[in-house]
Amino acid sequence: MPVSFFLVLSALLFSIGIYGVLARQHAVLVLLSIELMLNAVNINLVAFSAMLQEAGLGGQVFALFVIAVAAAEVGVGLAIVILIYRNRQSVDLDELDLMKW
Amino acid sequence: MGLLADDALRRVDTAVGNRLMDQRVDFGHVDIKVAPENLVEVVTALRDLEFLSCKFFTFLTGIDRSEYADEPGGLEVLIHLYSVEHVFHVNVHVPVDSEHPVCPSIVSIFRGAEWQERECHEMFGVEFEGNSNLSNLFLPEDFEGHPLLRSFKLPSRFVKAWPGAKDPEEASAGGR
Amino acid sequence: MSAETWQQVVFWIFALLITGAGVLVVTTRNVIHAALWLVGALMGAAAMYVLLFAEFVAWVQVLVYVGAIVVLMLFGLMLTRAPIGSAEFDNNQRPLAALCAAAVFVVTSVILIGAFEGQEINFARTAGTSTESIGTAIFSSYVWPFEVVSILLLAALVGAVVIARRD
Amino acid sequence: MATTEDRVVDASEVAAEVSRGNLLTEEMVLNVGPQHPATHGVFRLLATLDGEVLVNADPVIGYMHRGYEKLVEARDYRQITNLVSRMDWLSGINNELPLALALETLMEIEVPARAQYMRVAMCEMNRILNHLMFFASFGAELGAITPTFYAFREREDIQMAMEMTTGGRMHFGFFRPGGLKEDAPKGFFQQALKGVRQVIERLPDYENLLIGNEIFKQRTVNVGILPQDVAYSYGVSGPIARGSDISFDVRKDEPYSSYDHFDFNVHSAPNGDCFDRFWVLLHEVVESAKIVEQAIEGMPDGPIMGKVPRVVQAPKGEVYVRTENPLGELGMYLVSDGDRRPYRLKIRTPSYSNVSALPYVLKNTYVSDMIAILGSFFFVLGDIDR
Amino acid sequence: MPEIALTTWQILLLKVAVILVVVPMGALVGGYAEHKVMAHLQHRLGPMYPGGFHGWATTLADGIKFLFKEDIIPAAADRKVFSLAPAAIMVPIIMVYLVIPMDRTLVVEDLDVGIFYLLAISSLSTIGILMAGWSSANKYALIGALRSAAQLIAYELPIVLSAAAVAMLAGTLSLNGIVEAQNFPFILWPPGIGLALFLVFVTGAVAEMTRVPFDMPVAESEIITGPFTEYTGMRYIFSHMFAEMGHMVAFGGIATTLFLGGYRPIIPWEPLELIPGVVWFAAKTMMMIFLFLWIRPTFPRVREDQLQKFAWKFLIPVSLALILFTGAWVLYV
Repeated sequence: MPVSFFLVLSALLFSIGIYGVLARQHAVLVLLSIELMLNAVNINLVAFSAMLQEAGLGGQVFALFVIAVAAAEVGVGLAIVILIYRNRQSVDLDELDLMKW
Repeated sequence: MGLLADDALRRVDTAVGNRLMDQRVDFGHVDIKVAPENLVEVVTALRDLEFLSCKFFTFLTGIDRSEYADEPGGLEVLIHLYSVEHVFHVNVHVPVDSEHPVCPSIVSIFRGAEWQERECHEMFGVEFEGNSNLSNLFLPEDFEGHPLLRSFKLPSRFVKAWPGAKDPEEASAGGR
Repeated sequence: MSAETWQQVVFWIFALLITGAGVLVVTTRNVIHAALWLVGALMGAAAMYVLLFAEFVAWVQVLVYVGAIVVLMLFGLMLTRAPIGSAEFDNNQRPLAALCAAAVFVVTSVILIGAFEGQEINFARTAGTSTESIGTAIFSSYVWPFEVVSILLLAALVGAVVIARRD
Repeated sequence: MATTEDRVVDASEVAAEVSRGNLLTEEMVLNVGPQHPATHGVFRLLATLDGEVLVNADPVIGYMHRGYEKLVEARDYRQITNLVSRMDWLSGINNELPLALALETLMEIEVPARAQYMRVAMCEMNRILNHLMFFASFGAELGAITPTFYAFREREDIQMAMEMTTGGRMHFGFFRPGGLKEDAPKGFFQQALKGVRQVIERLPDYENLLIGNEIFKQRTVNVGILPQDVAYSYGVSGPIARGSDISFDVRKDEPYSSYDHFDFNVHSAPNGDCFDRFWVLLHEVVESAKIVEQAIEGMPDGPIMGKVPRVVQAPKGEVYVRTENPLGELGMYLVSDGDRRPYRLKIRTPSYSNVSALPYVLKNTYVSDMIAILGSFFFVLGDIDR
Repeated sequence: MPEIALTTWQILLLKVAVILVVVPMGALVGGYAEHKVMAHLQHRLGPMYPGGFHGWATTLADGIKFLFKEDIIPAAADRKVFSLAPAAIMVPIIMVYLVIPMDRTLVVEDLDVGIFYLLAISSLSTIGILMAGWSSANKYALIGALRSAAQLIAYELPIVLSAAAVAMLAGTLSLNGIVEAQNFPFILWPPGIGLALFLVFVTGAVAEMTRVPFDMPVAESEIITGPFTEYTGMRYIFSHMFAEMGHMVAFGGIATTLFLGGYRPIIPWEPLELIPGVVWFAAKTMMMIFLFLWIRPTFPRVREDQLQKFAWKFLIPVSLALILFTGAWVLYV
């Protein structure tokens, strides 16, 4: 199976993520879009890992690392969102133009 | 066993005797009559004075004596206090105006009075000055009238006599 | 049908699932629905990993991503009671964003297809990678990144607690 | 594991923060009831929540208001006996006692000793029934289902004895001014003794089942504290007051119906939390069982009815009579103008006063504690609403 | 006996069919056992009439009753999510059964990463519960869903950690491998550590199943079965009753596999090997189910904060320490 199938799928998912990040106002929705992009990367990594089996399992290992980083990102991101919501009663990113509150 | 009622009455007399309209012993309980304006002072003394310490707030209610046989009276608020320490009872009768019944609230003295005053308000129409929340407790919000006043007749009494008042045969013969 | 064809069929099914769910994540008008569609996209990705013989990665994806991250997201959404319902969550730069995304997609696809033309994933060669070999890889060649990621996670944990604490 | 003390501080601190406006969190109003398993009837609690903390609790009652105080003004005394037993449906026979006592006081009737002893025995059996019921429901509210079934098994024998005598299981209608409706039937004493002895024998096990349980302690100790002075000012009585270190029991303080002939203890507990209330409740069961044993063993012979005129007609006068209902002080203020009907009958029910203290206790507690507190406040809806 | 040649696909289908029979049967038996075991623990009889012998058909009758109940979707509910939630709860539970080895060969798929698969899949039903709670548009349901999510996240960790320790002892993630590694069941050997791991696992499992004493998310007397308050009829059966029973049987099977030696005899003794593995497995699973059922009438329910504290401040540190001990055992013993 051509590897480019997976690569194009991954590129598509990544672009969807970009659209989401740019077009959404809700902070959590932006976080969700970032998750999509991270997943696109993962699909890429795993596909390359499958393609280059002789080169070891680096792709899969890095996919695992990406998942770990995503977990960290969501943890902190969500904490920030909750804090902002608590202080501003809003999670609208376009309204968050103050650098302090 | 606690104080004898006469002894209790003496104690009440020494404490607040000059504020009372009437005082006596009735079935072993101290009965005192207080004008509304003196109520808060008397009740506070009853609760706080060491030799009385009527700390237990039993109940607050109203009595409408307008149809009392032979000697009809007016509306009164009745507060019952009990001294757990000295084991005696005090009935505080507070006569209020029947047309515009107003009585000072004792919520600041006994927290439990809040609900009881609400109940008394909806049942007798007594206004308690100082109780900010006198909404209906038992009755629906749109209920009209004050059911425990003697002037409030149970409508069903007129429409249909209580079934037990007659023999069963008679009652069933009367239709529904 | 040959195994190859079956794999193709499976690929297309899940590719459609991932793309569809992904599109819905960024267009739906309900945040909870978006999070649930993300579950669909992530499960599709997990299926892709299984197809690519990365079973361990697939189940980690399910355990961590779906089981923990999305649950956390949903939890946070329901807890804050921020606007969830059908409000308008998009800003006014949708056409621009679409254009941008399309440009990225076209450019990357062209480059990728050009660069990896003719490269095949040979499923026949792959007998599946054992979990053991992944473990060996992590704790030998990649032990430094592993430690760094561990510290990152710890830092994130502490950071999240500090940020969300009420004081 | 953290102690329960720092948890209590925690909740009030959070609530204080909220009231200072430092935290902009949304408050949610939760309607507990009118139909909710923890309210044992149609009782509504408007709970304002901040997260899991109850900022404010507003009980809404009156769904079962039947206007007894008005109804009795239009009924004669023999009808009222059956009416009042429906107030607190878990302790019907206890409700009939103050009415009988009030009439006996006004009419100056002497009640024969056998009737008095029978009254005590039946009231205490009814108290056991009532307390076991709350033992069952409190367990069930905390998620322990087994006490329910054990309690009902114990109730059954006593319930049978009551049924043998009165013919009813809930609404007995058995006490008359001046005495009783009937004498005890054959086998009643054996059945009653069997029931109470079983209770005495098995109660330690049940105590271990709940009171000895670590989780139960965590759920109840230091939860829902009702301080002594607050209990006084709300007029809280019965096991709840005794749980708040008020050693106040009408049976001891002003013995009626020959309660002074019996040897029993009044238990009270110092802390005023859910655990103490429950502890008092359970220990009262044993005391009541002992009273029943004493009453039945020392049952005098003789008539069961005093000299009562054919028409029950109270002379003019006012009297306040109170008895120790299972849930607290049940009092009746009877104003008579010499008619066959009461001129005014104020019924002071224990649950009403007890429940009025709920908003105080519920303030700044956790939602789950709310259930424990509601369960430990042992109220019967009919008794609140009358 | 003529040789029957089956293709891989046919065998797979057959196994799936077996699973599809086993899961509902397990749930039914679990439901019936819950009726009777609890009844007898509480000095009562339990259902006695339907079906004749000790009311065996009660559970069936119950199911049929629910089948005929009206399917109500609240007006304010999110219809799609509301109707999908029972499936989202049920499917992971059924999928768990795919890897539990009931005998050496009686397993649908002996995955290389069996334990991992189990843990990953069983965490999925949380999403279903959140969906149910949120879409019901009911405050009680939402509170229940939130409690449930918080609880499942907290108690997943002890389960994962104790399962990881088992994997360390066995040296494999495959469930068949784990069973084969247990000449003595892990609960007995390594002494102490195995038992402690087992207790941690069972505690976590009871919490995951949201049963007493960890049934805060569905507490009847507080939030009235929480996320499932608004469900009726078959949806209720699938989202709550069936799921609970299915979960219980599944966790019984998992605990059997991980700690009690699965389909192997309790001690490696020749005569015991004659008894078929399925029998061993079933007997041990029944024992586990009985244990789960026994816990329920014994305890009151803990409070939400106590529950979280118990997980984070006690269970997780303990299981981390146990991992350490297990590592030491594997390395040095």
